[in-house]
Amino acid sequence: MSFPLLTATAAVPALGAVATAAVPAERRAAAKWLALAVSLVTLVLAATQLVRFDPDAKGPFQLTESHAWIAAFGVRYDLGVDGISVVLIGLTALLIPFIVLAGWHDADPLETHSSRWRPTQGFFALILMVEAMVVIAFEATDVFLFYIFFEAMLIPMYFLIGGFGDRAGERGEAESATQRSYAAVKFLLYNLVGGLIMLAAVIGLYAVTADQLGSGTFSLTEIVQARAAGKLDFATTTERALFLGFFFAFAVKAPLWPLHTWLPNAMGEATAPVAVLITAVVDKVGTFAMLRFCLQLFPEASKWATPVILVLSLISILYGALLAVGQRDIKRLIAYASISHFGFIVLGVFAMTTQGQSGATLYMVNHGISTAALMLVAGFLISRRGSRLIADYGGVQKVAPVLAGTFLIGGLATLSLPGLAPFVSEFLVLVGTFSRYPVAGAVATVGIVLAALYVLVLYQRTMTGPVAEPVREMPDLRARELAVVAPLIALLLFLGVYPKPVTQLLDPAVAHTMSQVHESDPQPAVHVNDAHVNDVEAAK
Amino acid sequence: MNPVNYLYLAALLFTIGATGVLIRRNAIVIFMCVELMLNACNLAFVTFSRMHGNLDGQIIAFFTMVVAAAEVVVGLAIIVTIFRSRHSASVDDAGLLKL
Amino acid sequence: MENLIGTLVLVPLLGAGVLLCGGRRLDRAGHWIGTFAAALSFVIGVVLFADMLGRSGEDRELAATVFSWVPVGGFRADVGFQLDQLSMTFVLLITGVGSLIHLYSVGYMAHDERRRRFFGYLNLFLAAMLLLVLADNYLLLYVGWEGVGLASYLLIGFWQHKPSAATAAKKAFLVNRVGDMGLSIAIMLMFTTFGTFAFGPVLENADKAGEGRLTAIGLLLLLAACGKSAQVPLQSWLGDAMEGPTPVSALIHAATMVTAGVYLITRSGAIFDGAPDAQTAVVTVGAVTLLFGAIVGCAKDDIKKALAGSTMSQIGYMVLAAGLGPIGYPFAIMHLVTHGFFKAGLFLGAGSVMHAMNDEVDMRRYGGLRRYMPITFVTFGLGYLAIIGFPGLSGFFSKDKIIEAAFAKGGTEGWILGGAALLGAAITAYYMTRVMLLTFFGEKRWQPAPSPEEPGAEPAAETRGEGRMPHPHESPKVMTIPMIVLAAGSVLAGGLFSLNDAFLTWLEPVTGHEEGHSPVTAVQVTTATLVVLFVGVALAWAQYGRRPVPVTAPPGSLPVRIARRDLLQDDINHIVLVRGGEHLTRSLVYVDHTLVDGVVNGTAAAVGGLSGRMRRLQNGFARSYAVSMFGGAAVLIAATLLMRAV
Amino acid sequence: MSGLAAASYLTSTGEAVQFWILAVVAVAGALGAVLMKKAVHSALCLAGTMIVLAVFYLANGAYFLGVVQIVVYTGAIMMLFLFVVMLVGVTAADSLKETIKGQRLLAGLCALGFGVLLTAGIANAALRDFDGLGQANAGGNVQGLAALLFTKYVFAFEITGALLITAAVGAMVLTHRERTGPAATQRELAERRVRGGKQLPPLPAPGVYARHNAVDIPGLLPDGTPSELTVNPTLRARGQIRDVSGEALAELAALEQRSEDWLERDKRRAGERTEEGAK
Repeated sequence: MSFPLLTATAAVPALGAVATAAVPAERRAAAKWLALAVSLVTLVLAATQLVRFDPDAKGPFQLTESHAWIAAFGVRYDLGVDGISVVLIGLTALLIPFIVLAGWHDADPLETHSSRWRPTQGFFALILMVEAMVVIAFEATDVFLFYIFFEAMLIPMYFLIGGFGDRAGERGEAESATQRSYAAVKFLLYNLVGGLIMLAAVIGLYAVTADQLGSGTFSLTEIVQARAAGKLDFATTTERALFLGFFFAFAVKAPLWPLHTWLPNAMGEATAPVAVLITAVVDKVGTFAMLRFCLQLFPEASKWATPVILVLSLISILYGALLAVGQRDIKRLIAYASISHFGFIVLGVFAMTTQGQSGATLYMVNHGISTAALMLVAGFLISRRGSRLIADYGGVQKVAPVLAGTFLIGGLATLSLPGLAPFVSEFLVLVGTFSRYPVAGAVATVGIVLAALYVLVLYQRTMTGPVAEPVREMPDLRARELAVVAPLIALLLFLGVYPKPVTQLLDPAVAHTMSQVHESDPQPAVHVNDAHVNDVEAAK
Repeated sequence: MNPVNYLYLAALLFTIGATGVLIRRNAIVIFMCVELMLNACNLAFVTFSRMHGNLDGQIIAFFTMVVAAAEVVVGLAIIVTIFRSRHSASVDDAGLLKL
Repeated sequence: MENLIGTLVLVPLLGAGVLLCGGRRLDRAGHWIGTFAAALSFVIGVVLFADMLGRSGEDRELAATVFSWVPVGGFRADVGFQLDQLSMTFVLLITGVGSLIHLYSVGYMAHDERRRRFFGYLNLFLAAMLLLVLADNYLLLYVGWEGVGLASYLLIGFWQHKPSAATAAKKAFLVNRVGDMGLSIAIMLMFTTFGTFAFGPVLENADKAGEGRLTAIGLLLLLAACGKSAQVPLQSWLGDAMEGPTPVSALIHAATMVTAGVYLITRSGAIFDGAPDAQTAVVTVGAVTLLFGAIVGCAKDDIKKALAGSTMSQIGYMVLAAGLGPIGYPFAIMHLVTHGFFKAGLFLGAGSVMHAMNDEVDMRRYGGLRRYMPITFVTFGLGYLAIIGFPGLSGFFSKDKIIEAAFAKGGTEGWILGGAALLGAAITAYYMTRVMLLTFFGEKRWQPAPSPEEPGAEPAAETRGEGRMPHPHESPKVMTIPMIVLAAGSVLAGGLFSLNDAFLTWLEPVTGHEEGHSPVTAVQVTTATLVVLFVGVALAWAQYGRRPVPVTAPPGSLPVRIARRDLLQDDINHIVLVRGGEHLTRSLVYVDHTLVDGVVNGTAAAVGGLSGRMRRLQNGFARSYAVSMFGGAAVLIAATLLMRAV
Repeated sequence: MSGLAAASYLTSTGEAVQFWILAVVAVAGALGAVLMKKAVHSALCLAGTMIVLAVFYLANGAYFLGVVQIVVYTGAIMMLFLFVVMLVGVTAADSLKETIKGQRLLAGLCALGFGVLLTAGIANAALRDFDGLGQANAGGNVQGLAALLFTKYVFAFEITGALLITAAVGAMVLTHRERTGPAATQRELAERRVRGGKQLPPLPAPGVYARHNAVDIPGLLPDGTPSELTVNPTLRARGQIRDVSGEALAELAALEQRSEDWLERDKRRAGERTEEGAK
């Protein structure tokens, strides 16, 4: 058999994590470099996936690997990628090196710590572990396999949130520690509850398949084929129940209003890189899973639930944005902004149009990059001042112009300014939604005004105006930090101008999903038979 | 008479023994009640072996006795030790299970 | 030639990139790089113009699809350019005026240590604006649309250390965003209606779509135009935008960006023609704004704010014209161009005055400057004559045509619009004369230089002396030359354009043109215009020319005070939007914290309490555990028996 | 009782009689074991029950088990119990008063339910046909057992052996007290006693004069009150002390009286008194 690329992509960071954790206590620097190297190797592997992935190939999944695992329950070790997952794997592998680099000093021991202090190694090992789990969750085409890693992710995340916070500023170390643990526990509980409900649904799925196919299976492809062949046929209520079970878990992870309250705490208390890890990498699994599992396993139920979900996502969009405006804490503000963006993603997924879904997937990528840029710069800012309160800053632009500039660009990306990547995806989502649900589309558009509001308010209060006393001596971005931010910004610009490489990977997968839910784009009211579109095709 | 009565008797004895375990506080007495329960089981086994016309039931009863012997030895040793340390054989005093 | 179109946008974009990423080592040469980029694009524009003139009227349009931008399913957005007469006009205006203002800024910003970045932003603006007018589909236009918004945000807030500037910038961007929302929804609607949003197919097939959809699209486009062109009700940002450096006000908030709305409406003419209601809305907005702006202009003592008000009202004229349909399009554009010249000239003049007066902006503290700065006086004066529509100067031709067209709309509507336009002309004459008199005539009313924290004071003041009496001096060549050129433009442009309707024939292939049958003859209109013009001037003279002007503004009657407060626009916004918004967000934050979160924490607490009670069962007595064991055994037996039974 | 093997098997009348009598005894013994206040008594009751069970084994054709029951259980294990009881103290008569709230009630309920269910279970198991141990015991019960034990159950047998060893060792380990440090020398002990203010000389012997010398009679102090020290603590604990101080004093008084009379001491003394009074 050929080289198991998918397994390797997940295994490398996993082993790397173990190796990093094993580095002796006093050789911290070595651990950091090791982690960085591992993440880069993973990036190379992910890139190889992207290269070897053939958009036009037949069949839903490529680079598949399949081994029997728990024969008794028909659980298989099935891996495979479609356009969507391969792109998201690419995103994950891309972001981790930056996260590692950005978190270079976040886990350094304080003067008070002994030289035996190990958490530095732990920090990087945990990050790599999360990467491994996320990657395999993206690759798994076996529901049970996916579920396991979907849940297992929580463990390293729990320790990352609860164990490592910003260097305490005004609030004493003890106080921030309690805050951290509260956030971590909240994160864990929310996601565990979601996960358990999903587990019930997973078992239910197995029961149904076992009942109707004779031998129960968790394999996505098998189930989909069986449904297509008419061998498998859910009762309406059963399908809806199972769908809700799955969707709940993903909605918690995504997070969708009103299951969102864990995110601000988690992102607020965790260090900036970990916050990026949460919102840009881990949460993507939720929205991705909606697209892959909810829609493909339960098309009818998805359509049934669409109206409610659309309303919820609209609420998320506006609610998140409004709360972002009301925040006093930079990181919490970004967190609420993310909630609003996740609203857009879910909206696009359930708009059931090509534009909506590829927009949503593209949105996952772009939101990952833009939030990473904004959040990491914010992290650098906070690390300089030791406070997360917006009110503690002002006039930074005067003393640290580069920092301010990058921060502004990150912010502009967040408010999806045309020319930067998020605009494309956001507009696609809006168009996709609008073409099927005009009202929803129009309401969602209000979100872009609110986005402008919270971003600009944040920028104005922190960066402009007279220089606040505490920031007078603030240094500008250092080389390492610039090395983190610059590539991200370059990527934002590139994908904003030329997103085609990504979209052409996505399109077939999205088309496949659409065919799964038996949906097709609504036709325009006026049939345009113009030369323009044709010569565009000629040009392509 | 039908030998099944032996079984009823066994059940009765077992229940009595169990009740004893529950209501007595003296560890030794509790132990005796346990023995009583074991014996009740043995009676049942023996009766069963008669019922099925083979000796396996008796063998089991035999093993039960052996195990009971071992158990008693260890158990009494424990009681003695506890008594030494806290001058009481009441199980309620050994409240180490308390939170 | 097609490839040149791309470079037209690319050159300033590269300039911006170089300047912004270049770092401090470019500080010395930065401004020249920027100016060069602008000039280069102007040259390219001229080349293309020459090439275009070389071809006959119909096949003058050039199209170039550079690459496919966002291809998703049926959704195709391309980066493609389309250069027709309309775009060409804008290209020349933008690059021409742009280059001049770059040149001017070299002098004006000479003392600012962040001059390099300033020029970077200016180039960025040029690129975005060119993209806006060259795009061949609405989505790309939207990119340029927001691009200019960004540039204007950056430039208004260029002196970010001034909270007022930062706030003004934010306000401008937000208000524009509201308009952009309209534009994006319009694009979506186009997509659902036509399956594409490229100009060609959409406009050709506009008539196929029902009037309802067209009206919707039209109104949304109008919203966008209102945002960008500071039309009522989204006008409030323009006044504050004057916080930016004066060249910015000249280029962005007078000559080019604010006219983008007019471009949008003219470009989408086909849609509006199919939607009379939308057109009515457009003309209404135009008429209201032209009066609104004019009134505000009368009340302001801040020279730039006064000019801003006038800009508003002039754009009102254009929108009004554009709303009239094919009758008005050419004149809208024509007025746009002439206005570009004279208003830019006026702003540069104002800048030059401020430059000379230690950045004093209060006209009541000027006076008698004509002797000290003759060139500024002359150029400004020419601009003044042009804007009030003095016969023979450009404003006269363009505005006159618009008023005619307004009457030509016919019916009561025509009378109302025409009347409004005439009234506007009168007020224009009044407030411009006021500005002129206060600034250049009368006796000196100079004051020591203002302290920097006074709004409108620019940081250059810090670099120059504090509290000294200003000693007005003529600005350096690099600043006066652009003023002279623009003055020349504002004098001649109108005449050239109307020479046997050159402009009309030039634009006709794009916008189309039809002669409206006006109830009044052109001659009557002209005479009426001249009459109201002189009335306005006379009033102003009577009020400010003859008797001395108090240095501190008199309290004034209620209407005056209202007008000073921009007709309460901000107060209304504040009460309705800001306050409401704040309350909304605050209450939502509360809700999120107590309700949504509270439910969860409540459940957690309940579970905790329950387990606390359950804990009591664990009394630590082996015997009570034994009881439960025994009970369990009993239950098991019961269960087995039951299973056997059934 | 063996021999005939058939469906719906009935025992001989003799066995029936024996059963009904002994069953009562067994139950009584069991109840006694549970309810007796003193551990010793419960132990004895239990022993009784076990002997009855042994008889039942024999009756059921489990001759070997019957014997083992008597020898091992009643003989060894119960004796072990008795030892421990003695060790812990016979006197420890724990009150049957319940301390845990509701324990009695719950226990009663559970026991009742359990018993009823169990009986019901046996009842509806419908155990009609007994094929007795005829063939099984044909070659002799012990041989039969041995055959099984050393073939089919040999491993279990071995393992139980191991179990027993382990148990024995475990018991030793548990009860064995490791001596830490050297044993106290004579002198140290003496010093400790002095410091502890204990009784230094040997304890006084029990008994009163030559009249009583039984160990359970405390010696009397000069004032005639009995001295606890003279009686050994076990007896004291058991309360088996015969206090004779009262009658002893009475007898003493009587004796002196008699001797006085015999010497007629008081008259003469009275006479002397009068004479002195006359002078």
